[in-house]
Amino acid sequence: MHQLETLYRQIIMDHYKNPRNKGLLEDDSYIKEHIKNPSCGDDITIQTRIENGRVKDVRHDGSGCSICCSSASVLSTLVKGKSVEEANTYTKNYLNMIMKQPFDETIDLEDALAYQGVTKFPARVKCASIAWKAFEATLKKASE
Amino acid sequence: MHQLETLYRQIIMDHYKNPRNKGLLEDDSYIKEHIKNPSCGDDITIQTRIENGRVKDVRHDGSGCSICCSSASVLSTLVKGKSVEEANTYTKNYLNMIMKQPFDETIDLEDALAYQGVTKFPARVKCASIAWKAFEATLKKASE
Amino acid sequence: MMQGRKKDFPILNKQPLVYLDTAASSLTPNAVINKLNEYYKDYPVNVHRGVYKLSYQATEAYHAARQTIADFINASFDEVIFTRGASSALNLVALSYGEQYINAGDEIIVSELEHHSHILPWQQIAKRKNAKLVYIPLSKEGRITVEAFQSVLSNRTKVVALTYVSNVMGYITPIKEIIEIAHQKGAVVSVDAAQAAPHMQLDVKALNCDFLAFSAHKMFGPTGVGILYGKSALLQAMPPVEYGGDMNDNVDLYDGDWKDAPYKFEAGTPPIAEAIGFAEAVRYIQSVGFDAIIKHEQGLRKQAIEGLEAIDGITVYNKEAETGIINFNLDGVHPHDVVSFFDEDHIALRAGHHCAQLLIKWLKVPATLRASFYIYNDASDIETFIDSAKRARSFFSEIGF
Amino acid sequence: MMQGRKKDFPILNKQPLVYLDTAASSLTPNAVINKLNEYYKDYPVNVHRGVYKLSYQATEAYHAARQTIADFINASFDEVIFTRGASSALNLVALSYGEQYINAGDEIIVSELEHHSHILPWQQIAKRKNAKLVYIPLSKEGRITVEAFQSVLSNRTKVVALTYVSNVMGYITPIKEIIEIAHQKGAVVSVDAAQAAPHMQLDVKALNCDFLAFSAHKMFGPTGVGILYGKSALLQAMPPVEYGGDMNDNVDLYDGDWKDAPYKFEAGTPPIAEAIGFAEAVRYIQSVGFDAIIKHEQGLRKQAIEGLEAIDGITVYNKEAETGIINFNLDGVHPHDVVSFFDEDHIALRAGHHCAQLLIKWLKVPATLRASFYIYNDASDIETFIDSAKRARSFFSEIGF
Ligand SMILES: Cc1ncc(COP(=O)(O)O)c(C=O)c1O
Ligand SMILES: Cc1ncc(COP(=O)(O)O)c(C=O)c1O
Repeated sequence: MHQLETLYRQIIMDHYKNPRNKGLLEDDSYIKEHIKNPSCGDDITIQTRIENGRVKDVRHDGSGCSICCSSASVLSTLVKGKSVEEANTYTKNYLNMIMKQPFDETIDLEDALAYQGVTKFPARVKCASIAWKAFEATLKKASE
Repeated sequence: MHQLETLYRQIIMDHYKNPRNKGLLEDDSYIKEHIKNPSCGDDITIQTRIENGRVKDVRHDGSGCSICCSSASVLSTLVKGKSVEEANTYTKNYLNMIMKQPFDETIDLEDALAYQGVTKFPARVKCASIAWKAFEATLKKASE
Repeated sequence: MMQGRKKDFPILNKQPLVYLDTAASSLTPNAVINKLNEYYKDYPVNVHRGVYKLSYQATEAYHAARQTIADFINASFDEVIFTRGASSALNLVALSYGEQYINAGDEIIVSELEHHSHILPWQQIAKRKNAKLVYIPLSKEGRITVEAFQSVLSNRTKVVALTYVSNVMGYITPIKEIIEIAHQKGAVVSVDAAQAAPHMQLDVKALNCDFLAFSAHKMFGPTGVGILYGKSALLQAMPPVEYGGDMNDNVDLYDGDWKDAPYKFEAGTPPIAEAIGFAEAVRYIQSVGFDAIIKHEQGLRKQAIEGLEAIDGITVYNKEAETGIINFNLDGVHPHDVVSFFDEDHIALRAGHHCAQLLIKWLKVPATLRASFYIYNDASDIETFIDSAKRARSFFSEIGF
Repeated sequence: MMQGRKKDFPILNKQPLVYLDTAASSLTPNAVINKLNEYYKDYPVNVHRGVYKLSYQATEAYHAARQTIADFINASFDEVIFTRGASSALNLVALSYGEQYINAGDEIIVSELEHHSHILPWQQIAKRKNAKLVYIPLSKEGRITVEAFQSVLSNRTKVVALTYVSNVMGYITPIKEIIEIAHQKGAVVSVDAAQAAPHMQLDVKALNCDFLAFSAHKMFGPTGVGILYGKSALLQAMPPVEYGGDMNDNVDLYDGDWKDAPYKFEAGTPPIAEAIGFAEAVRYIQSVGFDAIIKHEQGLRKQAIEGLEAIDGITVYNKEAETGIINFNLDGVHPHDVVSFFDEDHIALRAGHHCAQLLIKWLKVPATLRASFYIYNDASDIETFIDSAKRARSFFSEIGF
């Protein structure tokens, strides 16, 4: 088995090939954040709509490798419907997980758990993180 | 005896303290060349007047260390009155001597011989050469 | 024949590594590392400014380095400016020559093969000066041809800024002919030789180029240094860009004057160790010889192209290139995904736009993979690479790409 | 106490050497040399652009270096730009900030204590923009005082460009007070810390300076690298100076856009080994500690001043300086003559104008001698120096100077 199989899990490939919530909307009620990865050219935009302290919708678009694009899709399915506070917690947990920092294992990251394999590929951690960082930034903007 | 005594010979000190042919003239019949030594700030201008293929006069001015200033004076006394061709030969010989290159020992460099000691102080070779290089440049300009 | 060279590179003796990213940076041989150590251990002092022996030694070594590099490209001592690297050198041409001589309505000829470091500085000058940036239409293969150049050359052309060897396609530009034609119109030509200098003999007199730039780190040398060659008369007539220590003559309260080139373009303490190490890298290249380098790289290239062509689902974009650069993709797989596969097989190659977005856009792909060769690569490296490419192709197909 | 440090510096274990030219360049310790070797032997590849492990390793090391240096001066990561050196960093402020924000009639305050690298760039901006260069009148001792600064500050002052420590006089400028007052008028302050960073703790937040620059080679680091600190908001609002690889985001045919600071100011392959070596130099300084450095240098300075004062026919121009720089002359002897005497005694010091001609003119001398100290010097070095100064004085008197 090639090392890389631990990274390219089925869940990831599924989100890559059938991305959920993809495509941006021309709608001012969404908060937008655009992040690029200078090391490899990945380029992701996240749109978040918050209503009454809840993440009502998350959209994404951009170009990049499968890890980057799929993680945007996974993110969108995980946080939609959660409260802003929960969404923040999930995001922090996810980022800590892929960066090999301590994280709360009792929180169910669902599909996003598949990205744990990325810890073995430090050069790809950024790919797996930029969509989430962009999402985090939209929450921050919303709270300002 | 300090090493430096081999450099600061009496002849050199004499030309340093009593420079011959010092001071520039406002006279267009002189060809002028100005050279600076970037490593230590020595700054010398040489003026040469050529008549009928002979070096009629050499003037110098500038500021710098004793080796630099004295060598301008020594130069002026040595080449004055010589034919341009001779002056060129003397200059080449002198420069070769201080740069430890082969040179014609049968040519009498007179006072300029005192600078042979500079070969032991490579960092000072430039000081001893810039007046001569400026002079050489005036001859070259004259022949153009 | 070149196999013996691997031993000169510490990293190749430390870990399994097939290094195919020379076009980004070459590996560093012991000779250069030792030379850097010599400076830092034996005469680690400043140049120009001291008149004591150690400083004299450092100054002489720094001077000798400039002479070595000048000789290497058949230039004079005064025509070689040490810079931070090729990017900085190419910017210097735009910031000094361009700033001084480009006027509204003038035309600057460039190409989509240019590295960002040779296109962006001229874009900016064109914008600031209301000059026109004119692109040479590339051939179907993606090449700069003399004919296409002639089709855009005009009486308004003031500067021609072209790469000698494309860092993505590996094509050699017919630069000598272009320079000759450009000069007939009175235009000056700036040559980006970052990918040429490591792999072929340069002769600035024979080329008759006006400016030429390259970096040490792509040719066995240290980081932090490169050179700009400029014709003496041009350099003398150009203003400095940076001002400061060591580049000036007299300084008064409200003005100063400058030394002659190259010094007027080297403000402050220069990259001393780096210049000395750069010269050692040049000697290392010379000890191998360009004939041997070219023959070796051609051989590796042929082997690699044949290997890749035998694999279904791989597209090579520059099959006919003359130099050791291969630009390719696994169809339908993003190159960043592929590169991790190679990485796990201890093969280092590059994925992305290679600082040449215009060409990537011209190719109409999001990004590409690039393998590039140098003398420390050998046939077995290429076998490893081809074998890995095969397995990568199967792997990505199987998981559904 | 510091004697033990000599063993860290290869050159001091190779030959008899009393090195008193640190203000030009410091010697390089083993730790830094080893760190450079580590890069060239273990991960000698380019940063940012590769996504394979080695390149990741180099990129992380390069990032960590920036963070180390940011922490060292209490800045954020984004506020530290790697440059070719202090000169290049100071020029960047003039070429970007100055070019963008200085207008006709504006005033730029400088001093005659400035190094050429901090005066010439602003002279040029002033000339190009029809702005006015305004000099702070120096005190009798040659110092910049707050009062004198206030006397020239006006509502038209846009930039204040001052050195923190004079490289000739060794005085410390009351820069914190000056910055506070300058800010009240809305002026930004550029601080040349080339002679400060090696010898005292810098805290850009506490100083509240807008820009600050220094070089690695004066503080145990390699040649070819320095940094510019700039306040984040200022850097974001400033245009790049050099354009090219790695500093851009999207590139189109006729325009491009740039990354955020610091990257937009770092076109092309950066000085990778140098930045990594620089961070190691910072760690070396931290392992000694500034308290110890200052105490040590003060001790040496006191010893040297007392020694020189006991010799007739020697003039010291900066008896009351706070840092380890002594500026002096043997009366009636050109410093270039004297320096050879010291050199024969294996003492390296500097003669000339120290790239500070304005101050040399202010002192009304043709040139001076400068001795400067660092932690590898010890009391016995100073004894050797004083003994040599005595004998030099007799020698030159005897031969008739
Ligand atoms: C063709 C070409 N030009 C210019 C450059 C810029 O060189 P550097 O990054 O060393 O400044 C490169 C390398 O990246 C290159 O390949
Ligand atoms: C006060 C001061 N500023 C600036 C510089 C310039 O530094 P560098 O030559 O490393 O660019 C120096 C050193 O020469 C200096 O002493």
